[in-house]
Amino acid sequence: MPAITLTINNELFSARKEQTILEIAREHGIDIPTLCHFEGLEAMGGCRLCLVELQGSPRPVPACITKAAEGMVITTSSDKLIEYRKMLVELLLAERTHTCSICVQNNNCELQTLAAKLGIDHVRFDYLHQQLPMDASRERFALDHNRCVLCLRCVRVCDAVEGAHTWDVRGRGSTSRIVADLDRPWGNSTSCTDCGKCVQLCPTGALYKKGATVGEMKKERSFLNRILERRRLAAQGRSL
Amino acid sequence: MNRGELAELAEATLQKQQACRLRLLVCCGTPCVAAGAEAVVAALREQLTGLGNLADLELVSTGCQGPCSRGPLLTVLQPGQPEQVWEKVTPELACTVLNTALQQQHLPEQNLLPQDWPFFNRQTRLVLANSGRIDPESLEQYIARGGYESLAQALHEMTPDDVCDGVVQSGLRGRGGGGYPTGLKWQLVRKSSGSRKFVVANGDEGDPGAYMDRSLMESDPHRILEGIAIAGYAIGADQGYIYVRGEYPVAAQRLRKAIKDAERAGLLGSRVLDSSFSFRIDIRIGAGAFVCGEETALLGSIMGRRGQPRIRPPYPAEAGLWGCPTLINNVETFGNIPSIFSIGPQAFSAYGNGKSRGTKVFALCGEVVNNGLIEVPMGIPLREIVYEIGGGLANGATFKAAQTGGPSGGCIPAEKLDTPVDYENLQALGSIMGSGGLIVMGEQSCMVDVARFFMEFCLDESCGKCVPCRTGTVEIYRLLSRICNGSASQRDLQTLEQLCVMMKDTSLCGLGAAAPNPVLSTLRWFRQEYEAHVKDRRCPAGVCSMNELPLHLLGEQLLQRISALRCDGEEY
Amino acid sequence: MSKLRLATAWLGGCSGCHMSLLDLGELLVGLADRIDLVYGPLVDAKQFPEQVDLALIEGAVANLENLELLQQIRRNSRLLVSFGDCAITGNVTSLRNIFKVDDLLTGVYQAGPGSLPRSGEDGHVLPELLPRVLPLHQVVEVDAFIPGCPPDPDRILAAITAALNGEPIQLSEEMRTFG
Amino acid sequence: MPEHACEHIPLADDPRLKLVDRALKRLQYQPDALIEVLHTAQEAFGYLSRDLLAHVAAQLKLPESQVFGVATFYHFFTLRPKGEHSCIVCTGTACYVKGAGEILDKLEQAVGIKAGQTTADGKLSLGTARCLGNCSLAPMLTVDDAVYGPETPDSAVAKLQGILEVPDEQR
Repeated sequence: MPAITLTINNELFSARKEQTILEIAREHGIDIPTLCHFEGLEAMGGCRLCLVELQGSPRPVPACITKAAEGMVITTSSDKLIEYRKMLVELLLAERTHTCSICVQNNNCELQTLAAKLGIDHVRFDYLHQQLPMDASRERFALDHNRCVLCLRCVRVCDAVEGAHTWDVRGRGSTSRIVADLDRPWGNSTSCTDCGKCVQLCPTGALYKKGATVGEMKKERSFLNRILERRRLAAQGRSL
Repeated sequence: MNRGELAELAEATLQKQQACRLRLLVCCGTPCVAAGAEAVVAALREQLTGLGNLADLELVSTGCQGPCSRGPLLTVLQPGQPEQVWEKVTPELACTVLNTALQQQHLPEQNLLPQDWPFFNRQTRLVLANSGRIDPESLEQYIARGGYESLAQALHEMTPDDVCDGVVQSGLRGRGGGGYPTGLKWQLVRKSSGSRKFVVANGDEGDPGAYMDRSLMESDPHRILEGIAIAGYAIGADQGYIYVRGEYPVAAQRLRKAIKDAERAGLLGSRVLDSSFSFRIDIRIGAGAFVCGEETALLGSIMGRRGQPRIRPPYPAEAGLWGCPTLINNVETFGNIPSIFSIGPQAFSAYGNGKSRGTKVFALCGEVVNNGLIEVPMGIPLREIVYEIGGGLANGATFKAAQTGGPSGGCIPAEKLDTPVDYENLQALGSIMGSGGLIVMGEQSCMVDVARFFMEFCLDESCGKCVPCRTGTVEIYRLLSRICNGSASQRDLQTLEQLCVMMKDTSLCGLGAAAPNPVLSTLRWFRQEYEAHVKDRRCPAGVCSMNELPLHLLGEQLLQRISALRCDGEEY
Repeated sequence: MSKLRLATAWLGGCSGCHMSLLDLGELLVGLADRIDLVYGPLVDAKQFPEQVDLALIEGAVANLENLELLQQIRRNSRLLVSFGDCAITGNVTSLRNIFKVDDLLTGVYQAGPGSLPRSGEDGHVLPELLPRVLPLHQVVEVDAFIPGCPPDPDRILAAITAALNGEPIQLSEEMRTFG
Repeated sequence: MPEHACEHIPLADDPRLKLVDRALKRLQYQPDALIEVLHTAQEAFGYLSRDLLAHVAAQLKLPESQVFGVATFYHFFTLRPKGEHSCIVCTGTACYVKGAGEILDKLEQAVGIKAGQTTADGKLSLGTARCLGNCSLAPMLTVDDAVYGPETPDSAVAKLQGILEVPDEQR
């Protein structure tokens, strides 16, 4: 694997050519916030939280999907980036009704953690308070659209890992919503295998296991480690 | 058909036309049809049938002739005489014109447009050379005007590299709005390796207030096919697609017929013009998504998926349709190609200004006297377009702003009317060239309201993939609505600006990144209007209702009401 | 040294934040030497006093009464702090925002089970509801935020201590999670 | 109109399904041809019912959710039956600047439905478009396939009343 050298935050690093900026940064303990990204799933670049400044680029670039190249000069944190990231998470908090205090995933939620980490103690935008339904028709799991951030981890893992492609997105823009099959109740889905991968990868309390009450849902992802790691390496042309 | 036969057909058709003592061209573009052009054509046809359908009298239903607000239009061509155009033609007037012309009498002057009318005189028509001059459904008439000669020239006299070089020399840049040098793009795709390559013509014209592409596809479909075929030869593709906006069924139908006719004549399909080059073109119909104007979204849509952009690189030039190198240009860009080779790249690049070469088609609309489709050399001052070609503002209104680039563009204020209209200068003003919509607004338009209008459009058209565009458009729209209804605070204005800047920098695709432009440009040039809404709760243009109170005033009002109640001795 | 004049207020919320304040327990005794509690549900004061140093406001702005009180608090207080998630985000209080006010009142007081509330002749049984429940910072300038539902006592202590020491109230990462 | 008459027939027996099946065959059951198949299906049936979408998904061997995602992404496709007649008010920039909003308000008032809705008797669907590319006619609208402009609120209402009063057989 050809090696390259690049500069991140004024420090020189060497890396493999097929690696993304995010992978290299994380390998060296440099923190870049992410939300839609999940190691081993195809990168989407939707949440924009991993934007970093790349010298010579007029706009910041997403670290999750941008492949490293020789001589790149990257800054992973600046006043501007921090402000942008804050605004992006504030937008997400305002978009749906993430009432943390009554969420099964309270204190175990990636969105909640990100907000605190980025220094958000209030949201300066209007809360949209959309009237969105919950779908508790599946025997073991439930979906609460009010807590969905449209990261599409569920869509991607269901398609690429489980092979069921139960989930997709209906509508577009601010009316986008996760749907099962032909927008039927999840309980009536014929393609869903009940594997639970979507539930475990969901960063918030949008997908959860029934029976959990406030703060009780903890996502268990270790059973996916091996397959996702294999996929991550395959994307770089390597194997376990 | 081989090259010789092509030249023969051109010559024969031309001779037939020149032998006509009278040619009547009735504009059958959509606006003229809405104004009654079909009745005009029927009346003329009836008269001609009555005369026994003489071979030296020709009636042609053409595509758009240009001054769309004055339809139906009738152009009369007589040998040795200057061409004459009548506006707002009724069947009666058309028949009078026909009869007086036949009797070689003085033609009626009623509704006759002046010979030196600036709307026509100030234009330079390369792309629109045939629009309004030929029957769009007639292959012969296109060929008679030199059609497919550029393709023949490319196939028989030039190597693919020559063709790419020619486009580079012409200085042509993408007419869809981006302005990327077309020749460079062609060379990139030519150099990319792939088992197959594709050409895609983007006819998904979605900007509100723009109809250049529709008009071109409807008025001169073969020109686009020829441009695409030349591109196919240059980059080494054997398949092209035209992605036509779903709202344009006539354009799709004309293109379909043109493809069929061209294939039958050996101008498309296998062994084009007896060369070794084979090329097919298929139509794909859009299904109503503005974002599909973005190239990666468009490719997704052609492949039957949700039209959502993906992150570039890889650019379509390396990995486009089905992972193969793909050239994507706007249909107007392809419309320029035959002209480049018929007049030569040097002559083409003689038009224009700075880094913007050639001409640009605009849909001139709004509060101008002459609405319509125009083609002007790049670099023409905006003032000339508005006041000379457009004839100034209608109803004696005062010019306030010109909007270019649709929801991705901005508003140009009166003090910048002398700006040359080209890519760089418009960008410097915070607007963009865009695909060519040019909407003139008078003082009765509120700039905040206009910004809100465009934001509502973007909110509706956002694909939803990235957070800043999906949610940012909603929040910006709410802030603008608050400003328009009188309940905004100074802090809202500040938040609006921060949000716009963030969205511009962080959105995934060009649509999201450009969506704040109408807000940012009006904030830049018309800030006092925003301030008037927020500080004085007043809409200077008198458009916004301003019927809500900001919370701090609501509170004041409430306190007054409560103290009044208490004075009355009531308990709250 | 003069004592810090502390006021608390309870707008559209459940009083849980005030309970959490009481959960400071014996620490309150220590604070009492440095603080005068001049207004709030925990003291008997009818009018919101002048010259308050620190106002901890629980709950969202849900009705005109909340709005009036909040504006008075803002005028009379040096530091105004959004105290708890309802004050900061609207939280549970704002879940009614998906309904129109009229539908909500009809649904709760007329269509639902139980007896109708006593309808006051003067029409002032309920303070007039705002069309939407709002977080405090959308109504007045807010100086600091103490997230949490309710905020843990140590968050409250950290905020009060900062104010006592004349430092800006800025909670650390682990102290500013919502929920 | 056939689409109302045939509603009780199971999809498999519906003669219009042949048109869709023919398109599927012509396009060689390529999953990439989904949008073209949906265009044909909507043309044949007037709208895309769940059963129809399920049929298309099965034939193209595509996940149902993907087909649903595509069908709802594009504004051209509709999942509900449309009215016999349709009136589309253009709300593009030129039309907006010249008063399309007032025309729409007046029409909504006159017909008693909002844009995007169909009258209870299924006679008329009222809609808006983001620019129909006839900006020189601004403000303009279409009734079925006819283009009208420039319009005023009153002239627009007159156009609809004219259409709605004439029984279908006489048109």
